[in-house]
Amino acid sequence: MNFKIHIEKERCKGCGYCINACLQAVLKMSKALNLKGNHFPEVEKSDACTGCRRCASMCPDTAIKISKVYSESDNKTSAEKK
Amino acid sequence: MNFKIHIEKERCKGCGYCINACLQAVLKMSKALNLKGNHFPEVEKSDACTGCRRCASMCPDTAIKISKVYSESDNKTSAEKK
Amino acid sequence: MLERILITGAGGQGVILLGRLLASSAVEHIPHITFFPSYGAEVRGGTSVCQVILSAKEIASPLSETFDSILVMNQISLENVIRQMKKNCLVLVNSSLCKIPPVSSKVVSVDATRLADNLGDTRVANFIMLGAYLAAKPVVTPLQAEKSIRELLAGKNMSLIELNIKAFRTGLES
Amino acid sequence: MLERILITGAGGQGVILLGRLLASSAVEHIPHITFFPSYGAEVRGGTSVCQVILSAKEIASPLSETFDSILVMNQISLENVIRQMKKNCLVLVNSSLCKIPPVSSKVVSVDATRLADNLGDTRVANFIMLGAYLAAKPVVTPLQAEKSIRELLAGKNMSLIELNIKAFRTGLES
Amino acid sequence: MIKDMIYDRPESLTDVKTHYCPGCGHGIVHTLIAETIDSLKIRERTIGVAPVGCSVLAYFYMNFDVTEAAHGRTPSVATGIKRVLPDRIVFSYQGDGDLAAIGMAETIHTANRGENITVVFINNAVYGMTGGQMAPTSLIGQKTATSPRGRNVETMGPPLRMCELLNSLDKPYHIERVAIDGPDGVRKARKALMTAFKAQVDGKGYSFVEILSPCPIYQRLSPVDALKFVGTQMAAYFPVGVFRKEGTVVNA
Amino acid sequence: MIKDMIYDRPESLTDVKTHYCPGCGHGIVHTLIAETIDSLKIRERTIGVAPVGCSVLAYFYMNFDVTEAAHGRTPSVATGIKRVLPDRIVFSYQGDGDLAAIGMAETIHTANRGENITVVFINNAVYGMTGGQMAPTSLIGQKTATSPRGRNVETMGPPLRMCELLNSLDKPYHIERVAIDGPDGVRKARKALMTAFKAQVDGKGYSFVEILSPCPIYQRLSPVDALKFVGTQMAAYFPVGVFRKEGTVVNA
Amino acid sequence: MATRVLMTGNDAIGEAAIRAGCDAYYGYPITPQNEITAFMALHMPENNRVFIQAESEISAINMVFGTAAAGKRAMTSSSSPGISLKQEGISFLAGAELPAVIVNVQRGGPGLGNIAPSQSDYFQATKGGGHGDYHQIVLAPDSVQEMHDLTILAFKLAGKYRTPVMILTDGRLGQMMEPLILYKGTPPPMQRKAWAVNGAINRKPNFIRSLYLVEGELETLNIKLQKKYAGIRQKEIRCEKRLTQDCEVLLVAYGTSARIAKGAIASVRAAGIRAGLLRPITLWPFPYDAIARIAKHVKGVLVVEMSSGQMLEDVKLAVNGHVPVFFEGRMGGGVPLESSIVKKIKSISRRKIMTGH
Amino acid sequence: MATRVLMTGNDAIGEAAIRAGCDAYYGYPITPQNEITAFMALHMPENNRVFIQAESEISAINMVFGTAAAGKRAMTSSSSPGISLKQEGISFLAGAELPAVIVNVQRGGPGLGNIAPSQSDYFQATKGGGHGDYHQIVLAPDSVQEMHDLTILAFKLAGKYRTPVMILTDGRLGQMMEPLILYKGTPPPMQRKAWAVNGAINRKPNFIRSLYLVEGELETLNIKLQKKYAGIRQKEIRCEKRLTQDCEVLLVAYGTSARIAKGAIASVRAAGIRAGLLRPITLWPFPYDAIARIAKHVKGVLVVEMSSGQMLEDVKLAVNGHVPVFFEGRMGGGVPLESSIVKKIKSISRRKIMTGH
Ligand SMILES: Cc1ncc(C[n+]2csc(CCOP(=O)(O)OP(=O)(O)O)c2C)c(N)n1
Ligand SMILES: Cc1ncc(C[n+]2csc(CCOP(=O)(O)OP(=O)(O)O)c2C)c(N)n1
Ligand code: SF4
Ligand code: SF4
Ligand code: SF4
Ligand code: SF4
Ligand code: SF4
Ligand code: SF4
Ligand SMILES: [Mg+2]
Ligand SMILES: [Mg+2]
Repeated sequence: MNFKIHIEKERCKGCGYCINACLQAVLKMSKALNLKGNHFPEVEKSDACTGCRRCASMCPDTAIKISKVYSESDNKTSAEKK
Repeated sequence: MNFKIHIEKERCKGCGYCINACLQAVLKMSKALNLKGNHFPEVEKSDACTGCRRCASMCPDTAIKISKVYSESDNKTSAEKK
Repeated sequence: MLERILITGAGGQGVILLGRLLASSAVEHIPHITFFPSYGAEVRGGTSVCQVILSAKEIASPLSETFDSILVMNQISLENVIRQMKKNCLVLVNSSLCKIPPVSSKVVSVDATRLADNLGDTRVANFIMLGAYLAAKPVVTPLQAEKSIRELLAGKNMSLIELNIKAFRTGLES
Repeated sequence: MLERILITGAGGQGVILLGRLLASSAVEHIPHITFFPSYGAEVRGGTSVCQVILSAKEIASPLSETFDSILVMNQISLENVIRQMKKNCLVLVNSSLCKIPPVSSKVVSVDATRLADNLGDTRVANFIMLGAYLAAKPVVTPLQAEKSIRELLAGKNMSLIELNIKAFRTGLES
Repeated sequence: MIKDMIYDRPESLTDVKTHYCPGCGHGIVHTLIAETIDSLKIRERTIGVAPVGCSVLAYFYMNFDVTEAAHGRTPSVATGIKRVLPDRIVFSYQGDGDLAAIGMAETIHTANRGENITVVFINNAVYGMTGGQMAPTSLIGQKTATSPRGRNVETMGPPLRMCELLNSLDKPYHIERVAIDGPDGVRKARKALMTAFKAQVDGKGYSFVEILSPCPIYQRLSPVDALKFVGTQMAAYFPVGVFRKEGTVVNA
Repeated sequence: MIKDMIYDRPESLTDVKTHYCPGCGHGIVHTLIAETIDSLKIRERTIGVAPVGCSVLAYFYMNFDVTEAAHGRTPSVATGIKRVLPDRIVFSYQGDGDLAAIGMAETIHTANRGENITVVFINNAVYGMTGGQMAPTSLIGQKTATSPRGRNVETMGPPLRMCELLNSLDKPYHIERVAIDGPDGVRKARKALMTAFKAQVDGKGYSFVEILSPCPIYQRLSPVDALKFVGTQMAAYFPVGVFRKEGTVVNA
Repeated sequence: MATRVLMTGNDAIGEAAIRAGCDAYYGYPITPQNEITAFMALHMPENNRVFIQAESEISAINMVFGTAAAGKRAMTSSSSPGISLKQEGISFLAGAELPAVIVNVQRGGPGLGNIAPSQSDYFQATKGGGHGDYHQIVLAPDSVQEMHDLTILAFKLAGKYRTPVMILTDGRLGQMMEPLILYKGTPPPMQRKAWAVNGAINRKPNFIRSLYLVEGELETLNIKLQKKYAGIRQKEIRCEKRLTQDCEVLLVAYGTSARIAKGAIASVRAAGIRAGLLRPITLWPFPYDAIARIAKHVKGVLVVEMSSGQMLEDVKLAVNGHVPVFFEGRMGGGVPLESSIVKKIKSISRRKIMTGH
Repeated sequence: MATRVLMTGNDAIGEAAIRAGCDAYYGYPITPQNEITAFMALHMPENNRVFIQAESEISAINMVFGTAAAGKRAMTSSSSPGISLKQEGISFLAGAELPAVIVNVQRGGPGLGNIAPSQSDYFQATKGGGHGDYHQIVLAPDSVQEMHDLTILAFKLAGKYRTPVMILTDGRLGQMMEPLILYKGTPPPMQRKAWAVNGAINRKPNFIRSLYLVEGELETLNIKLQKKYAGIRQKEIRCEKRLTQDCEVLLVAYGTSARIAKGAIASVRAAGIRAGLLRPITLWPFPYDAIARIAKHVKGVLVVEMSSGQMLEDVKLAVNGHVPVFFEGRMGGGVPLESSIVKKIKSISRRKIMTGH
């Protein structure tokens, strides 16, 4: 089991709240700019992510979505969704 | 020593507050009407008046003035005024 | 027909009610009616005035400067309107509380407050005046007036309504 | 004379300051001057635009539809104004952040942001652009411009003022 | 025989007869204010601001400078005077409709700025001037022209307690509620006004005196019964006492 | 491989990009409101009232019915909707200028009537939309366009604490202050909004949630520093907590 | 005769509002319109409608905005100073294209003024006391019957055009009683308004606004509004013409002034002077053309108003210099005297007709 | 050349107010006039004057009332919706005869509208957005220099006539910078105003009011006000005439529109078309006579406005049917284009002159 952080980079305004919120240092700010000229977060340590949602909950621009990823073997169902 | 209640009857609107306020029943409502058609207080028991000013302090229409009256023999001066 | 009526008295004497009543009695039979109360700054005590105009033709202003009838309930009011008492004007005065004015109008004096007192309540003097007025100028029938009294007082207790009717009849016959 | 200048760039690139500075440098010598900033809803990020008009004759509107000079500080702004780049228009582009536009105007490219970076602060690119512009069109003398820079920045610390003057001179000589 | 006046009309009242109804609390409070101003010897530097309400004509009765204000804006007008004439004594005199309905924002912001003015608030639980409509302070169940079935808490909310509301602000220096339901209440009211005006004279800041007051006409009672209404029913809902003393919240 | 979305855009938000500055608290709160509405399954019967302030365009971002209101009059507009559509869920969304300055009277009277609506109050201690002027809630010493030397208590009064002010009224059912200074604050804010909207759904009456919120631009800080400002300086003056719970005053 | 009842003008408005299906009334006391608020306090709850005594006129007009935005019928009433306070709200209603009925029972101004009848808010009502290029429909009754009927009409027009409609009357018409026949129709049931904010069930969310920041958008709204106004001008102008066929002196007056003017006309006609009256019933849209047509064949036009001469400007615009326009007015609560009007009519009738100027 | 400084129009107003001796400024933020409030926040305290950011526009105008009643100079500023909220206050100032300066930096309406420049509050400003028969003097600058100079004038006129004076401008003039020469005069020291409420020392108490309940009193006040207004009409009308001596097409425009009109005139003159401009500087009192005189010898009059045609009515009243009046306007924040004006001028110049109608 694993978590995937989806960053819609064109929504991002580069405030850095997500990075600031993550206790696992999963995210870091990009060097690159998006079309609006903002830096945006990139996933640096994917494995460290605990799926705690702190990053996403702070995003003023709903640029972050999070999914849980199971290998087929994981015996979980999608009913577990929040 | 004695107190005199001056009632300017044309100011009076007949509310009865003064009569109601007097603990000594000095005042009673007139039978007569003033020009505006109101009954007004009349001094009934002048001697009972203690000069407490309760009547006057309640008058919404400043129709009541009170004075202290000394006989010449009373050794008081007017400096005692409130 | 054109009947312009001024009604005046002290606050509390039921002047406005009297005017309204007269106006409503006319609703079914007289084409044009206006009623105008004095209102405003002088609500706090003082005199009370209203005007009723009954007319076959359209009424321009609800406020007239000349009157066909003037009903007066107390002395102060009388003094205020004495100048309006012209020759062709019928004046009804509540003689219990007014001196008879020295005017060229026809003056009818009604001992309204005393008669009302006799009926048990000085406050019904207004309907005594109404009766007396309709006796002198039958602009509406007594039946219409009584119907209006009942309607206007609907909801009040029966004995009060009857007292008022009685007052009205007393006036009518006075 | 009539010189209508459009200045545009990203918010934060000092476009408004650049325009104000140009306008103030002209105050003593050019009879008619207007400066108009873009304002309003779009203050939150996005591009920044202003217009300066210098004229011997009275200026009707502070907003022109045709320009004698256009100064562009970044690529997005360039795309917004590319249609205004007509034949007789002088265009100065900050080539550090813009592609050279394929237009009929005379285009001067200034490597402003890079030059500013070399001076130690990319934010002074605007004054490099000003220098370059005055080199191409000496509507006011360098002395007047420098005086205005000192006045406008009065109160700021000395080294900052000097840095800006240096940037201006760099542009002038570029 | 010597006569000494021991109770006389204060100098700060003109001798114009008021237009108030018999037993109206405005008359009592006018006298109290005038007495306070006389004792503080500030008549020549006092400026009153009269509200829109039954007391709109207060300038006829008060023997010092008075200006009218638009309905509810009295505190703003007072602010506009006090700020440019800081050595004058400025008070606003307001009814419950003026102060607690339309003028709520001005009341709170003026108190919150701590303007060095005095607000005298006549709470008679009804709109007098316009003919007896419900006031923000009308009691629960009270019948008025606009609450003909009695004030209903569900649709109209409960009566607003202004002293309590203002007491949650930092800046007011003095907040007090009194009831002129009889001579004792009147005495306390006089004292409260003295404290309030004195505070202003001493530059201490905002003072507020709420006076529960009879309006026999629209409380629909005889004058003497209106006094009782003020002292019992009103005072039961609006407890009298000092809420703020020398800038500190006190238990009422 | 199976993917489960565990954090997604709520249905009650449109996918329009906002005009807010980087790090603006409005964006965070919009999401929280949308999540609350989604969980309560009331999207189809919710009506929002947007203020005049940076969030004036909220109707572009919210995926349910929204109306504009004149500056400060949001609670009156909400009242006008709720009274004729009592089974709809109506909330007003307001900034500090809108709610606590020009709209003070409407705020207090709506709360006092106990309208069954929810008020979401974004306190960012400044006027965002008009370019960073002093708000009623600007902190002491805070520099703004209209307090260039810092907010001076003597002339401008202290910051207004709205929860405390409203808590002196009888009718409100729920009053709470939260601060979105980090994920924990956001969680509490979500919970507070849920309590407030739930109260309305259950017909309990007026609920009020104040949210201390970053405005990096006019708090003159970087976004992350603005969060700190909210969590430390603002929260120090505006204590977070529940002030009114199920209609009863509680200690914050 | 159909059954008539005797009512004050203010009550007649309240009764009409209820019969027109007014869902909610929001008001704040002010003389001389207090009877409306009291009437609604008594009768709206009886009819399961909403009544709120708001904390101010501003709050009241914004409650109206809310109810109108929700697709329901709303009304507020006030008098001059209170109406001034509603100007921002009225501009917002116009901008957001919401239907609403606003009653102004005018009193003497400016400032606190007095509580006597007046017509000095004509400019405010017809030209827009609020900001921006908007209009409200303005209806001016001259009898208690019309106080009633025009209130019914006000709700109809407000709904039809999604616009605020003002009933502009005065303290005299509000306080006087006359017999009237009550409206017997039933209000059309409220259909689910497609534009209202009442819950986005099975449709995309609606939003109501007057803010249009994108360049050109607000101009587009304004062009749309102006088109609507043009349509109203075409269809909704109402006026009463009395004896205008043959008149040599044309009076123009509305409301209470028109009543007095009618008296004056009757009296001069008796003396053989051919005076006529055009009484605008809609003050906006104003009957410019009707006046212009009659003005062609008269010696002069006399405007009678309880103001310093406000409608006068509109009459001059209508007459456009063809004949002289005269004025008889009273201010500050004064009501023109029939005798003064008669005098003016007589003097105008003595003029020689001139063509051109 | 006297020393010129470069300033925005908004700042130029603030600077002028301070130089005119403004004792107190009360404002509430609103775009596009925020620079004034910010300027005053910074500079009033420096000069020991009063600055308060009020809790609302209503509070601000009533603070102005207080300061004016105290005999001191007061100013407030706002933009369209905020000015609507001040209408009751302005009517009170007029009724109580108090001097005050009110700045309206207009934006697009109605409702919340937008923040682009507009002239759609002309009616509100000139006809009385508030209730009652009153007027305020309305000054309309068309340059940053005039924003400054007319503010100085506003304080003078307000004091002279004890009347509110409005500066009616727009977002464009407020935001733009131009060089200007600052006013160098010193404000006349405030004499102890005999009518002010500032403490009854050695005199009878003063009171300030606009309530006149006794019958006839309010009418008397109104007659007094109308006399004052007549005096102002006689003495204070100001306008700029440009190339009107020989013009065949007369443009009438004020403020920002006048600037564009000037450009258009220059351009058509170059093409040999004789256009001229009359620019009202006082919108109330309005230069009816000046326009009427010029209109006599032109082919047509063209009114240019940033509204649906508000001043247009005053121009028509002035022209009184002598020649046709045309209109070129933009609404909702749009600004007329020089090219459209030029087109209209050309088409008017091709008309044949007709006498009479
Ligand atoms: C803007 C405005 N709204 C309403 C009114 C009408 N009005 C006059 S006094 C008043 C309220 C009076 O009540 P209150 O303030 O309690 O004073 P009271 O008469 O009871 O002393 C109202 C609503 C007004 N004059 N102006
Ligand atoms: C009547 C009126 N007055 C003033 C304004 C200008 N205005 C727009 S938003 C605003 C205040 C914004 O501050 P706030 O309510 O705190 O919201 P924020 O932008 O901070 O979210 C003001 C004063 C207006 N639009 N209308
Ligand atoms: S879900 Fe939690 S752990 Fe994962 S990136 Fe976001 S904040 Fe970090
Ligand atoms: S919180 Fe959102 S907007 Fe801010 S940096 Fe992260 S993804 Fe971007
Ligand atoms: S002074 Fe006291 S005792 Fe004397 S009459 Fe008055 S109340 Fe009674
Ligand atoms: S208190 Fe005054 S007004 Fe009342 S009855 Fe006594 S004297 Fe008369
Ligand atoms: S109505 Fe009430 S408040 Fe007004 S004067 Fe009469 S008693 Fe006093
Ligand atoms: S100014 Fe402040 S409140 Fe407004 S959008 Fe920007 S950050 Fe948000
Ligand atoms: Mg009261
Ligand atoms: Mg804010």
